[in-house]
This record gives sequence, structure tokens and C-alpha cells, in this order.
Amino acid sequence: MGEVTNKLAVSLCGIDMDNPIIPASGTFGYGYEFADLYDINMLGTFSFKGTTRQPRFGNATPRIAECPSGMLNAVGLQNPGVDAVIAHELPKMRAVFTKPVMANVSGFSLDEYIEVSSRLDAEDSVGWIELNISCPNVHGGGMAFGTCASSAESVVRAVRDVVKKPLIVKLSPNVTSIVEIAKAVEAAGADGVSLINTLLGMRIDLRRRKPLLANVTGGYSGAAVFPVALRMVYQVAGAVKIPVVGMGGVSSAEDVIEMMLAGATAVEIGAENLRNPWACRDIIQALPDVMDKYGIDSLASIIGAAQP
Amino acid sequence: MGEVTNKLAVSLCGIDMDNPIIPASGTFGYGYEFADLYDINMLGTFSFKGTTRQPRFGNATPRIAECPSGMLNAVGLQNPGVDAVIAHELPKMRAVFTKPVMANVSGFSLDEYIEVSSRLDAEDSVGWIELNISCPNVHGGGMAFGTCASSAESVVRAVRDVVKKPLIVKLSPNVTSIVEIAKAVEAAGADGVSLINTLLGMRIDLRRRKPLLANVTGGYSGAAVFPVALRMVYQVAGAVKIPVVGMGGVSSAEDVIEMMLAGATAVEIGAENLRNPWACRDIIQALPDVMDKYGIDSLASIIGAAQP
Amino acid sequence: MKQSIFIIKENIALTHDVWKMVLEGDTSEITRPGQFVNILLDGLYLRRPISVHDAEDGVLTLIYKIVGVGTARMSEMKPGHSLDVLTGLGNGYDVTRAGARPLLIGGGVGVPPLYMLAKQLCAAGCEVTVILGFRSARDVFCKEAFEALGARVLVTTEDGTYGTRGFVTGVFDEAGDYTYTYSCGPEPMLRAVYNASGTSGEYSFEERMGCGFGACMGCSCKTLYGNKRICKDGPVLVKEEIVWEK
Amino acid sequence: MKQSIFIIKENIALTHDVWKMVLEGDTSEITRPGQFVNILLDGLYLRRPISVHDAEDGVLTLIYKIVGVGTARMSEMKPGHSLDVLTGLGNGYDVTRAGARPLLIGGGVGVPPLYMLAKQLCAAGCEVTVILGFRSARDVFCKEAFEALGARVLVTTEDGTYGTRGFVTGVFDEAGDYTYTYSCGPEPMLRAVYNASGTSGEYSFEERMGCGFGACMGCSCKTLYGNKRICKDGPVLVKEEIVWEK
Repeated sequence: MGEVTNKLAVSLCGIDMDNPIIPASGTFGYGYEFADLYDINMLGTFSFKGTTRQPRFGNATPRIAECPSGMLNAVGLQNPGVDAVIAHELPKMRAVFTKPVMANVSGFSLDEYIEVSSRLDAEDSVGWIELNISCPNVHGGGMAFGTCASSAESVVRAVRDVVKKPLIVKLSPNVTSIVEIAKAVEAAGADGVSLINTLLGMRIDLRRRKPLLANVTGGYSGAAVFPVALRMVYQVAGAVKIPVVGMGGVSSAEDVIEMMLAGATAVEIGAENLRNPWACRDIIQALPDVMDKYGIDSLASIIGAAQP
Repeated sequence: MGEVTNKLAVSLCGIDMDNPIIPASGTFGYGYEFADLYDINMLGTFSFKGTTRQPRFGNATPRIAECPSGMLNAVGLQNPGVDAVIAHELPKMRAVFTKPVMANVSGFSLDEYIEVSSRLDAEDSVGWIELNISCPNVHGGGMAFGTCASSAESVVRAVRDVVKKPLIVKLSPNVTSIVEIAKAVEAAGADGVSLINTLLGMRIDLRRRKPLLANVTGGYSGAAVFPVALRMVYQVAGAVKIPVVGMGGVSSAEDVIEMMLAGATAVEIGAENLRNPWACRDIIQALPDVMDKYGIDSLASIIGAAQP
Repeated sequence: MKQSIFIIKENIALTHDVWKMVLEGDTSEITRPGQFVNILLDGLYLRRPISVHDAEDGVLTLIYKIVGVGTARMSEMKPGHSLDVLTGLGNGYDVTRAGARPLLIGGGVGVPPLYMLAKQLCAAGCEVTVILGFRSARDVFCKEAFEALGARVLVTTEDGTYGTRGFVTGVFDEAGDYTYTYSCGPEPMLRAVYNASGTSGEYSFEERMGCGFGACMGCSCKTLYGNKRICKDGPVLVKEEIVWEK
Repeated sequence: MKQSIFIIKENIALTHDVWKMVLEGDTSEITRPGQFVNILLDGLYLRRPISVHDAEDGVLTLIYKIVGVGTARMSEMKPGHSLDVLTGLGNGYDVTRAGARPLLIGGGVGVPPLYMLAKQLCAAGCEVTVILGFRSARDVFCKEAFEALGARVLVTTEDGTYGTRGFVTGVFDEAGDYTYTYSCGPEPMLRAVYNASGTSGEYSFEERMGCGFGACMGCSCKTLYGNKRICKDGPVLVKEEIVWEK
């Protein structure tokens, strides 16, 4: 076990991780649902459900639509609000997960991002803040902050001032230049970036002749988005000095390695958890053999190896 | 046959088409390769290989990489140049295809777009000019024109002045707001827009630890991009008055109907031709039954039916 | 919840669009009637949730309607084919609340999960009445199966081509006195039953799901006692908590 | 070109990573040795181009190396499985240029397409010499098959564990006098053969393909006579037109 741990170990914004595998926010709840299935302490960490100031039910249903090699979701940041997360969810999470966790923060205003981030930053169990400025499924917030460099910069600067933990900013792929946004949030003091959030997509119900999702559009995730995610991780990792957390359609140990070669320091797994609840365990267990196949001694050593 | 023709008929920028099915540029050559396989006069029309002023070999190989439910290509506008297209390719095309054809034009400068468009506009066999301001696989041209509203507007305005045929502008999905670009080209005098060109993607070879494509990145097409394409067609069709040609991952008669419900007047089929050379024939033949299944009397009547 | 491989033993049409599939595998996690399984199909991204018609001693029976590409593909599968199945999903019905004379009301694809419920209730000595609603005579299935359990069965069809013409609520009087209501079917039917029923009861809801085990919040609904996930806290809701939204 | 359904009759391992698949179907479009077929596999987007090892009277034989997910999946297929195959792709070798004593040189997965070529040349009365190059003894396949045709076979292995140690060009002297060169294998080998060969000849190239039938320009290469498509104008190029680029 000691040797395997060393082969997989990475360090993300100064925090050592046994491996780079991170279930993505919104696909892993607060962890305890999965703790019945396997010991989730084997994970590098996980990013819990996006938290807002107020409790949110989210969007009307249907919230889910199938696509080729992927799915749309328009959940719309359903969560019990930061008070309930701290009072009820984090203690339940703590009972089953002992490593630093990644706190995913969303919001509809600068004030809200500041308040929720500082509240979660004060929690001992939180290792990183993942600032979601890229949710495509809410109106008047989320992605609106993340599709313009200046607004992205201002929200990151404001949150940077109030949090002590490493601040990772989750970026939207629905932009002309994700590199420009990444550079702006780096300049504003982000300790890392994570990308990509979902691609904005849509399906129409042929019978009803209406959008399939109640929210009309939804976020596209799953294996289908992997090539786009990989390209953006490669571009951003080549342009910023802070670490990049890669995500978007990662479904296998091979995909993890491909993301890391592109420049990812750690890798989030999203939609695949919904098809295979044991996906992250399976990937962690498969990594050593796949590394051997490709002559990789240590994951940390291949980060960005495909960069020019 | 008469009745079927009526059910499928649409009109694109004033030109009547027996059906809305258009093989997309770069997947159908100049048509004659496919004429051995079926009578290509059954098509609505087709868009021939993107034409530049000079002959181009394109990018180094590998130019192709497989993806989940799709593929990357980085051909890089290989074509014999406008002189050879007019002298050799169009006559060979004319021998097997008697309907107005769509001439796809690309370029690296305003001058080149103007010259190639006006040359092809003068050809009798050409029905529409499809101005490609969105090729992701060439440097210093193509997509650079299509990812900024002001440069898109200026190239369209310049070409508009020199062409008499309907001018359809092919848009890039790799932008923050495709609606903004669509509105700009509409204002500049475009008669229609076609979307989406490919999503910029990438794959890495795990053995060599290098990008799989010689060009590093490539354009992602195939079923995987359909939800993104559909969303953009829906957004653009709701925002402009000119017709929208929908494309991106269309693989079946059902997909054609979904695109038209979103607002497409005609539908281009790209990557699917490469998996199944008879794809467009098969889709045209399948449409009447699928229309019956969903209670559709006429394709023209459902254009944009899913719009609010 | 458990993931395991099931082998198809039988896969036959019951009507023009309803099929029955019998599988062998580990049914140990299926603990209550009204639960569902979630099936991974080659080439399709999301698993397909299908309600359990019956499960006993390693034999799982599903009855499913062909509604899309997934169920169409299932209908083409031959005996011997293996499937990756998540079992033990959903809360299921609570048989302990049935009382002496429970009334079960199913509509269309809402009929199958009531079978395992009726089986357990009949075995427990209840006097079970089942109302089955269909569109037309050609859509009727499972009537004899319920009768073979010892249940009294009333059938309605919308066009009157079989049983009583009309909707399931039209034969409530004929059903007579009942102690509890169990129902499964399309939402308009559930709502009609909810309004017509004179007792407490349990209602099984359908929603498009992402994961099927409570992780993705894809199938949330509001209840009087907070937000619930149809897949994990449901699909069965008790009458007293239901909020009708649409 | 023709699209048709082939049924797998046999699918067996020849070495640790090379398999032989025999299929039945319509082989009428396969008109020359050195052509390839393009196979659609469930769940994979692009067809897989595989060179024709032999084709005669509705029996198609492919010999393929497991190099990725597609060929790995092919190796797991059982007899009776059906495949969607495009046949009649590529130009193939021109047997009329062989002369009396053609020399055939294949390396690794470049060996299989030479079989149908050797078969036709032997049948035409040529004195055929075949050089087969492999990495190691465990990689050797098809030697006996060529010998059974009446060809003289020289084998080289890089590590010397079978036949002559070294590369295929190391046994040119031993091959003796020859009238024409046919070759298929990895590009470095083709280049070495091109440089070592004293005759005109035909060289079969590999490239990642999109469509396999000339539509997408995915596999273009430069030649002295203009751009060509490996899939449609190739995969066989004549010595006099080849441009070595990399």
C-alpha cells in the first residue's frame, strides 16, 4: 500500500493527496451516500454539492436528458443552504470522510459568494474552496460571473480577501477564450483553477415538440465532452502558473492519465459516478496497472508532459 | 414520389429544395465520389469542400482521432484552390449533380474571401455561397474571423457586396455568445447562417505522451456534439430573422426533425457520412415514416415549432 | 444497493408494446415491493430504471413498456444475454400499513410493481382488490396473474373495449370498502386516485433520473416534509406528504 | 465499394497479440490483393480499417494485431457474430508488374496483405520469395502459410530468436535476384526497403483514416504526382511517386 500511495500521490495547492481522484461537485452529494458502497477515504478528496446562502430547490423537473455518450442536467444548484450544510451535512460527512474536503461554493451576487466562502473556509473539515463561477443552470448568477474576464476577476478578488484556504476557481467552457478567464482569475489571486464545468446543451422532445428539460437548456457532461475538456486543460495549463484541476467526461484510469499529461494536477470525475457508483474506486484501483502499461512511475511526474 | 417530395420540401433563401438534407462541406468532396453509391440528386443539395484561393495540402498527418460518439479532424482546408475547383471539380460535379450546389468558401484574408466568393458566385452551378468564418484547423484565418462580432461583420459586409447568390455564413461554436455573432452577420447582410462548425477538441497519445493530432487540436464532430449544436440553433433561430441551417452531430431522421423543431430551415449532415456513406440517402428515405410517427405532415411546417 | 450481473432467461411480448423479461441473478437487495432496478445497456449513457414486477430466490421479473430506444433495445435481447443491473433501489411500499382490505390501483406501466405487492398482501391474508386501468383491450396485461394470487381484479379501459369503460376511479364504488390505497401509474391517474381515495395510502411516482440512487438530485420533488428524491426517498410517497405541483 | 453484413466463422489467436478472423459474406468487391475492409464496431465511432489477408468465394480472412480498443473488441467476438463491413477499399497491388521473380517484404502487421498477393503470384507461375520481419520468435506468424503456397520464405527477427537476426533488409542478399518489390509494414521498414531495393516496386502505407473511402481527406499524403489519399488512391504507392516526408 505504501508504494502504491507514493506512485499516485500528488499535491494540490500545498495539500498532499494520496491520489489525484476527486468526485466532482453535484455527483457525490456530501459523500455519505457513497460511504455505504466503499470506503471513500481512499479518494484524493471530493468536492461536495454546490452551496448557496439560502436553501434552493433548484429547477423544475425534468432535470435530466440523455445524450450520445453523455447527459444533460439542469438541477439548478439544489442545496439546503450554507447554514444547514454546516449544521447537518458536514458533521455527517465528517463521520465517514476524514481527509480535507473541497467545498464547492456558488452564488448569485458578490455578497453571497463572499459570505458562503468565508463561512465554509472557517470549517476545519474544508481543505479547499472551489468557487463555481460557471453553473450554466441558474439565471442571473453562476455562469454570468464566469463568462467575462472582468467579472470573474472581481468575484475572485473579493473572495480571495476573505478565505485562508486554497481557492480554486471552477471555469466555464462556454466562452471564446477560457485562457483569458483563467489568466484573469490567476491575477485576482486564485490558487488554482478547475475546468471544465458543463457545456451548455439542449434536447427537444419530438412528441411534445418542446424542450425536454423544464429549464430548456442544461449542462452537458459525460464522455462526450472529454475532448473539449482536454483541449481546454491543455491550453490553460500552458498559460497559467497555478495548478489546474482537470475534469469533463473522465471515465477511466486512461482518461485520468490523459488529463494529467495535458497539464492537470488532479482530476475530477463527474457523470461517470452516476452510471457506476463505484467509478472512483475502480479508477483508483486500475491506475497502478495502467501506469505500468505506459511506463509511468509516478503520476506527479507526468503532469503536463504533453505540453510543448 | 410527388407526395413525398411535398412533405419534405423546404425553401432556403428563396431556393426551393426537395428536402432539407445537405451533406456538409468536407465530408462529401465534390459529390462525385458518392455518385457511384447512390443518385445524389435525391439530396436537397450539398456543400462542397471548402475552397481557398491557393491550392492547400492542409495539415500534416495524423489528421484524425476517434472520440466517444465522435471524431476529431484537423485536415486544414486541403483543396486544389479556386482555379482548379472551377476548371476541374465543378464540371465533374455537374456531370452527376444537377441541382444548385452550395459553395463553401474559406480564407485567410478579407481579399481572399472576396475573391474566392465572387469567383464561385459567378458559376451557374452554384446556388448558395456558404462563407466559412469558423474553421478551427488553420492558423491566422478561418475561426479567427468568426469568433469576434466585429471581424465577422466586416468580412460578411465585404463579401455581401460582391456576391449575388444567397450568402450563408457558417458560424463557430467556440464562442461565448453565438447569438451575438449571428446578429452581427445578419446586420452585415447575410441571407442565412449555418451552425455549428466543429468544437475545438484534442486527444493525447498515452504511449508517446504527445498530442495525437499533428496539428495538436482538431475539430470535434459527430453525435457527441449534437446537444450543443441543437442549443445554439435554438438560440440563434430565436434571435435572427434570416434562416438557420442546423448541423452538428445529426445522424438520423429523428435528429433532423429535432434540429428543425429547434429552428433549422435545412440540416447539414457531416461526420455521419464518414461512418455510413449512404447516410444522407438513408435519412431522406426514413423521414416520411418518422414524420408519420410524430404526426408531422410537412417538414416546412415544424421549423422552429419548439421555440417559445 | 448492489451491482451485479443478471442473465436473461425469458423475454416475451405481453402486448403490442409491453414485454416481460425474466432474469437470474442476485436478488438479495430487493427487500420491498415497489422498488426498482437500474440497467446499463450497451451504447446508452444512462442506466434504465425499471420497476420490479417480482423478485424471489434469485429470479427477477420485469415488465416494461417500449417507450424509447432503451426499452426497444431491451425487447430485442435474447435469453442468455447478460445485463449489468443495480438492485435494491427506492423505498418501495410498506405492506404493514395495508389493513384487512387494501385497494391497489395501477395504470398502464404502473401495473407491474403492484404484482409483488399483491403477492405479499395475499400471502399475509389480506383481502386484496386490484383495479387495473388501460387505454384499450389490446393494452391489457397481467389480469390473470393478479387473479391467480387470489386478488379480486377490476379492469377499466378508456375506450371501453375491455372491462368497464373509463378511468380507474370510475370503479371505486364497485371496489367496495377498503382499508388502504396503493397506487402506481401516470401522474394524472395518481392525482385522480388521490382525490377519490377515502383512505391513507402510498403513491409511486415516475421521474427522469440521472443516477437512480440519490446522488445527482435529478429527480427531486417537493413534499410537505421537505425536498425528496424520487429515486432514493421514493418512488413511493405517502398520501400525507404529497404536494401536487403541476 | 459495398456495405454488407459478414458472419464470423472463426476467430483465433495466432500469436500473443495477432488474431485471425474468418468471415462469410459478399467478397465480390474485393478485386485486388492489398485492399482493405472497414468494419463498424458497436460503441465505437469510426470504422476500423483492416487489410485483407485473403478473400475468395465469399470467405474473407483478416489477420489483425490488437493495438487498441477496436481490435481488442474484435478479438473477443465469437463465431456467429455479425459485422457491418465496407469492402473493396483501396487500390491494392498490381500483380501484372511482378515479373518472373518478385520479392515480397512484410513486417509485423504488414505481413497479412502479402498473403493474397503471394497466392496470386504463385498461381501465375512466378518464383516468389517472401521476407517476413518480426520483433521476436513469439511474434512470428504465417510463415507456413506462405510456404504452403510454394513461396520461398526468409524470416528475420530483431532479437535473433527466430530466423536471421536483424531487419528485413539484412537478408536481401540471401533472397537473391528479383524482378520487382512488393512491401507492406511500418514506415521505417518501408523506407529501408525502398533504399535497399534494386527494382521498382509497390509499397503499402498506413495512416489514421476518417472514412476509408476518399471523402474526408483525413489520410492525405504528398507524392511526386500530387496529393493522394492513402485510403482511396493508396494504400499502395509505386516507388517512383513516393515522397518521404518525416
